[in-house]
Amino acid sequence: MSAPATGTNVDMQVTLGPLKLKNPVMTASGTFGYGTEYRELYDPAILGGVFLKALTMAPRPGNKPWRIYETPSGMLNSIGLQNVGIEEFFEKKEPFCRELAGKGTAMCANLAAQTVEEFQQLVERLETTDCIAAYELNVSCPNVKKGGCQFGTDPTLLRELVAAVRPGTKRPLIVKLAPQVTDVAEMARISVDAGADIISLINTFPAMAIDAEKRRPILATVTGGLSGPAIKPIALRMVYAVRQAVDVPIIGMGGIMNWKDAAEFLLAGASAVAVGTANFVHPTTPVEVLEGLQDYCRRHRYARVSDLTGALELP
Amino acid sequence: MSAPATGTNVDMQVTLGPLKLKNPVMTASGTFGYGTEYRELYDPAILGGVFLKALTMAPRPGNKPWRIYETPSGMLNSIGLQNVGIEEFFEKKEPFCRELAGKGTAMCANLAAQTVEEFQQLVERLETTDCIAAYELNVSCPNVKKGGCQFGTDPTLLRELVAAVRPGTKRPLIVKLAPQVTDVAEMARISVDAGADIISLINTFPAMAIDAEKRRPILATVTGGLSGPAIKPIALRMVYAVRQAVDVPIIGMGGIMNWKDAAEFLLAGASAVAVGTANFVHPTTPVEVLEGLQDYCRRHRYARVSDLTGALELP
Amino acid sequence: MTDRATTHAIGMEAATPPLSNRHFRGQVVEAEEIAPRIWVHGYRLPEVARRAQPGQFVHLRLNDGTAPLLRRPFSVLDVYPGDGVARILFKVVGTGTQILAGKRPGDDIDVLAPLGSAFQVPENVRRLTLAGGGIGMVPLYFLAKELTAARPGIELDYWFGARSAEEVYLLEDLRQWCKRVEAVTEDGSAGRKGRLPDYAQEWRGADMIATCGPIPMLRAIQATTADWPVPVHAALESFMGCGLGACLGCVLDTVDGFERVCTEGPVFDLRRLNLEVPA
Amino acid sequence: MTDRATTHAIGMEAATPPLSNRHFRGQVVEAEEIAPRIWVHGYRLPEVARRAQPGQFVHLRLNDGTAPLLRRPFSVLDVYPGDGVARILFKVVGTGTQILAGKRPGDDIDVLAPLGSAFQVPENVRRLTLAGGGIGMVPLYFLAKELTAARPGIELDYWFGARSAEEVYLLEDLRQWCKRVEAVTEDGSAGRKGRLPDYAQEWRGADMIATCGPIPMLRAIQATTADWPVPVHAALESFMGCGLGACLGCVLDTVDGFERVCTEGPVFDLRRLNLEVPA
Ligand SMILES: Cc1cc2nc3c(=O)[nH]c(=O)nc-3n(C[C@H](O)[C@H](O)[C@H](O)COP(=O)(O)OP(=O)(O)OC[C@H]3O[C@@H](n4cnc5c(N)ncnc54)[C@H](O)[C@@H]3O)c2cc1C
Ligand SMILES: Cc1cc2nc3c(=O)[nH]c(=O)nc-3n(C[C@H](O)[C@H](O)[C@H](O)COP(=O)(O)OP(=O)(O)OC[C@H]3O[C@@H](n4cnc5c(N)ncnc54)[C@H](O)[C@@H]3O)c2cc1C
Ligand SMILES: Cc1cc2nc3c(=O)[nH]c(=O)nc-3n(C[C@H](O)[C@H](O)[C@H](O)COP(=O)(O)O)c2cc1C
Ligand SMILES: Cc1cc2nc3c(=O)[nH]c(=O)nc-3n(C[C@H](O)[C@H](O)[C@H](O)COP(=O)(O)O)c2cc1C
Ligand code: FES
Ligand code: FES
Repeated sequence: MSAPATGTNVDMQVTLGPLKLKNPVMTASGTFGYGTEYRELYDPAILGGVFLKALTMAPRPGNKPWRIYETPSGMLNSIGLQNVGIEEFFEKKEPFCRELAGKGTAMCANLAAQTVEEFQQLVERLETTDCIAAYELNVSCPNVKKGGCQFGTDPTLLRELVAAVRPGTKRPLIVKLAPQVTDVAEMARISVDAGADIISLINTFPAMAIDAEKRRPILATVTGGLSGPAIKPIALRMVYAVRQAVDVPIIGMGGIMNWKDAAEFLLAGASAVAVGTANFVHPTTPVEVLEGLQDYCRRHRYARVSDLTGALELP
Repeated sequence: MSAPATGTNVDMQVTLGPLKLKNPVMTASGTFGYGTEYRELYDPAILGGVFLKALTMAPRPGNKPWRIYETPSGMLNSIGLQNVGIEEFFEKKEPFCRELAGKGTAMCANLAAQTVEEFQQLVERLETTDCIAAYELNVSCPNVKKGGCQFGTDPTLLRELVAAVRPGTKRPLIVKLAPQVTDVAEMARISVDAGADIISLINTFPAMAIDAEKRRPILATVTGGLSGPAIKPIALRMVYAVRQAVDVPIIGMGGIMNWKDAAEFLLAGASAVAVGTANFVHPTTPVEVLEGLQDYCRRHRYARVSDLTGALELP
Repeated sequence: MTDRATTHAIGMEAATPPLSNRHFRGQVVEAEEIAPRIWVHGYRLPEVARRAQPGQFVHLRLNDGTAPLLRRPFSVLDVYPGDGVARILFKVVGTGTQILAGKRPGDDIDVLAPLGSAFQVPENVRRLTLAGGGIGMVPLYFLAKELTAARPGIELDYWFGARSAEEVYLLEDLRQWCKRVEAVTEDGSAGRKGRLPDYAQEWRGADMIATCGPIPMLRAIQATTADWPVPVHAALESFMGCGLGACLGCVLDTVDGFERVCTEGPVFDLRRLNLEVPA
Repeated sequence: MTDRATTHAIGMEAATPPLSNRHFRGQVVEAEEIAPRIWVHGYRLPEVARRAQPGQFVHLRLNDGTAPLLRRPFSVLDVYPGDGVARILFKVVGTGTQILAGKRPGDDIDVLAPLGSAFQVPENVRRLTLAGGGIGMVPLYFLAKELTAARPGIELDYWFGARSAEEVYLLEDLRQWCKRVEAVTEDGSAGRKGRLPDYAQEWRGADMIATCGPIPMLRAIQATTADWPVPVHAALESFMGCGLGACLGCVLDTVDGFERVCTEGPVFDLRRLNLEVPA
């Protein structure tokens, strides 16, 4: 067992199958850039892990504006997987990833693609750097016409994809589930059967905003993905449902704004959490979540934060 | 064409296939009791329609407390279809329904059952009163172990149910869709193919809340249904998706708090709207929605509120 | 009962016309932090001041936004019908009560009231024990004040349970109305040490018990008084939606099945309640 | 530029230590409604007062709750480095700005700042036209003030577009700094009648145009000035998420693809922008 986190007697390390994190607090893909944007606010190396912004083989310009909008306790986004493409990632972003990886933060690549082959190519290319700790298959982005969403909602396609990507790497394979399915537990089961090591959830919900006065959709793409505290109760239920269905570890996310929300996800069955939208609202949220979880463990006399996972007592 | 609503030159009447409403503002099932509870606050006869609290053949005690909880911009409920049962409905509640029906408010029965036969029995019994304007099949209640939810998430069961209930009545048949499905448009199509006249949506989302300090779920049933403004962007998207998929009229709901929200649902494709959770927050919301929609039509020079339906301009 | 013209000066302005028989827009006329995180608010609400009875509650909207979303219920602390003022006392425990604590005299307030059932004290009751835990003191304060005015000669014993001395307040008022006022604190920093139910045997002589407080406390009192030959009534709490009886969200379990705290309650015959769930 | 010790008296207290290089907790030291629904706020934020440049913005958290959820961006109106105060001017248009307008001197404020790009005025510019529509005046006010101090002899023309006279403000300040100050109102109730771009031909003599305002206005100015041989720079708006360049939510379309208003902007070379979408 590793040394407990500095200045505390709580062991914050968590082991998600093949993925070890120095603590259970991560940042969600697309909400933290490549880690560089928040450097001026705090040192991202304190994080257990970072999910990088989705990568595609070719650079993608993303969707037309408007791309984001606020809704009650939530936000819509329709970024459209804008990213620099895998080659420019290597040129410009990989060095900082390497730096953080060197400090023990698990840098996880979030992969988006329209075909099984492209997913395989992404993995193949990323196998050439040792700074990537795990792959997260983004099969659930609601914001591109043809961008992987069909994988997340079609059980057969999902099974094929995971099975096809699995042989290409020995690194931990994380499947990020789409929430807009009838049976999220079934999609988790399929992913695990096909070789996923870890399940992460939830991605954003397909949703929509309308400007009544202009009689027009607000987002240029008409619909977008809903994130933030509004969806937290749905996300918690899904983590809880997946926890009953599969044995692999879960990374929970959806509306986490503070340590209490994070504790709820752990109690519901997650082994780690990712902070998303909260990075925009209060950029030091991950730091405060980490501190709050330590304090929670101390107050409730948990020696290891990992003891929280699934510790919910049922009525 | 009927006379325009009092004191205005906007025609507020809407025609939903076989169901005519004097205006498009209704109250959602389970949020307005049997109409009597709000009498002291305003005259429910101003409403276009009322969805009654779910009825089952036998009385149901409902779930243990706690049954409700607040979440960010939303609420969870797990009432468990508590209701007096169909016979006591006839004894105690039917007279007031008759009174409202006599004043031109469409009283719609919300039916919940565990079997196709029980749905048929409910319709059969309710055919004996002329105060019911339409039946809404609640195939989507997330809060009972075996309570109709499987009908709302299983295409085959849904088709069988609607087809089986259809011959039992000439009254308008409304199917209320569950949001926790991969393809809500497909569920709408199935309902219409099997004989539904109208689609209503959305019901609440399966969701969960946890008391981190007590390490327990807050609701006695562990999970409940999420409603309120938090889910409005999801509901709007679903109404919009169903509108593209079927030709029958839609009754939209999910987080409507004011006339602007209501206008958004109409623009997205609904022909009428139902106010739910807002009845708890601000009980005169339906009155204000009605006035606000009239005013909106005047400002935007719509002669008929029905012209708003689907009037969204795409980019 | 004297009305307090000075404190409620703002209250003397013309009242906003009622939105309906149960729905009012009032103004804050008094807002005082009487103990750490404990506030007393007075609202200009003439109808409520006229009609509210001990045990009934007001259901307050906190803001125009969507979070917090639902109204919050608070027992009526007392009324000044002459001034047209009704008061509440609340403890800041979360977002909603924090927002409420930010309101100042002159601010508007949107209220559904008066709601729910009231304490019914049978005519033959000569000696009444009031046992309030924490902010459970509120409806009992109102009851003590009303009974003192309405039934001269009635003997009131007031037991005030709290964690520590700083959570004990308004004792001076209670002493005006009650023959005996006892504080019980968990740390012994005021009055007797312990919890209210520890002293329940001392209530034996009463013709009736009226109580209000956390469910574990009520459960203990229920157990102790189970076979006493006097009525034991309690004001209960629950998460509330509508406050009007429509949502069925606020029920508690009784011998006759689930009953709504907002409509059949908040005042119940304590013996009728099944308090096993929830805690 | 004189610092205003009296107004910013509260600002003289010790500042809260910065949370980081970009994230500060400040205090409101000034809050005045200078025109209907138009507020000027001064915040004690020594670092921001030292570093902010015209065109840059602050990204404010409005409350601790979840609705409104996101921060709101506001251009810096001016700074008083001596007092450690930075000011903004904002119009109440929705929930967020309404909450902001409720803040009072002494209240805390959580700020990411200074963010984004600033107006770059080439050294050879002798005559600069500033054209601000509505609250688009804010960054140009700062620019006029700064240039007056930093480049004695520069000639500034200020064109203030608004719907009507009551939406025209701070002209006295602008007159101190600018050779010519023109108001243009849609209803003609102050200055000339019409819209700002109607008068763009009068800006012909300038060495540079700096502008800010609604997109339709910028589009018209873009069209008129398309082939002028001088720089035309504009401060743009967009819905913002992070304000830090991470979410990619705030982009506008440019000749080089989508660029972030919070990072590459808000100040852009107007000719580089494709303003067809959105409106
Ligand atoms: C009939 C009735 C009368 C009441 N009278 C008073 C009174 O006179 N004075 C007073 O201070 N409080 C009273 N309460 C409790 C009061 O309503 C809650 O403290 C308040 O709603 C909390 O709101 P919040 O937003 O600050 O807390 P939240 O942030 O919503 O929650 C904070 C904590 O309070 C608990 N809580 C929230 N709402 C309720 C509720 N309705 N019932 C029980 N627990 C709740 C939560 O579980 C949480 O632990 C009464 C409740 C009822 C039902
Ligand atoms: C870089 C930048 C600088 C700005 N500077 C100023 C300033 O100096 N003074 C000032 O008054 N305003 C300024 N704004 C606009 C200001 O941010 C919005 O008015 C404010 O966010 C509205 O918040 P709200 O909650 O009151 O409105 P909401 O309730 O969110 O919306 C009200 C209306 O404002 C529109 N709106 C909301 N947010 C934005 C936004 N970010 N951009 C454009 N439109 C929006 C909505 O579509 C809606 O029509 C600036 C915006 C940006 C991006
Ligand atoms: C602006 C934005 C961009 C996002 N981009 C991605 C992405 O590229 N890949 C991905 O898998 N998820 C993406 N997400 C989803 C988040 O990673 C996360 O799953 C979701 O937002 C729920 O968490 P939250 O409510 O805490 O934000 C994005 C979310 C937002 C708000
Ligand atoms: C307390 C409560 C009880 C409900 N009961 C029922 C019900 O009996 N039958 C039903 O079809 N829907 C029921 N619903 C769902 C509502 O009718 C509505 O579909 C949903 O709440 C979304 O609308 P809203 O966000 O405006 O509340 C209930 C909702 C709430 C909040
Ligand atoms: S709060 Fe709705 S029934 Fe009691
Ligand atoms: S607001 Fe997030 S990138 Fe600009």
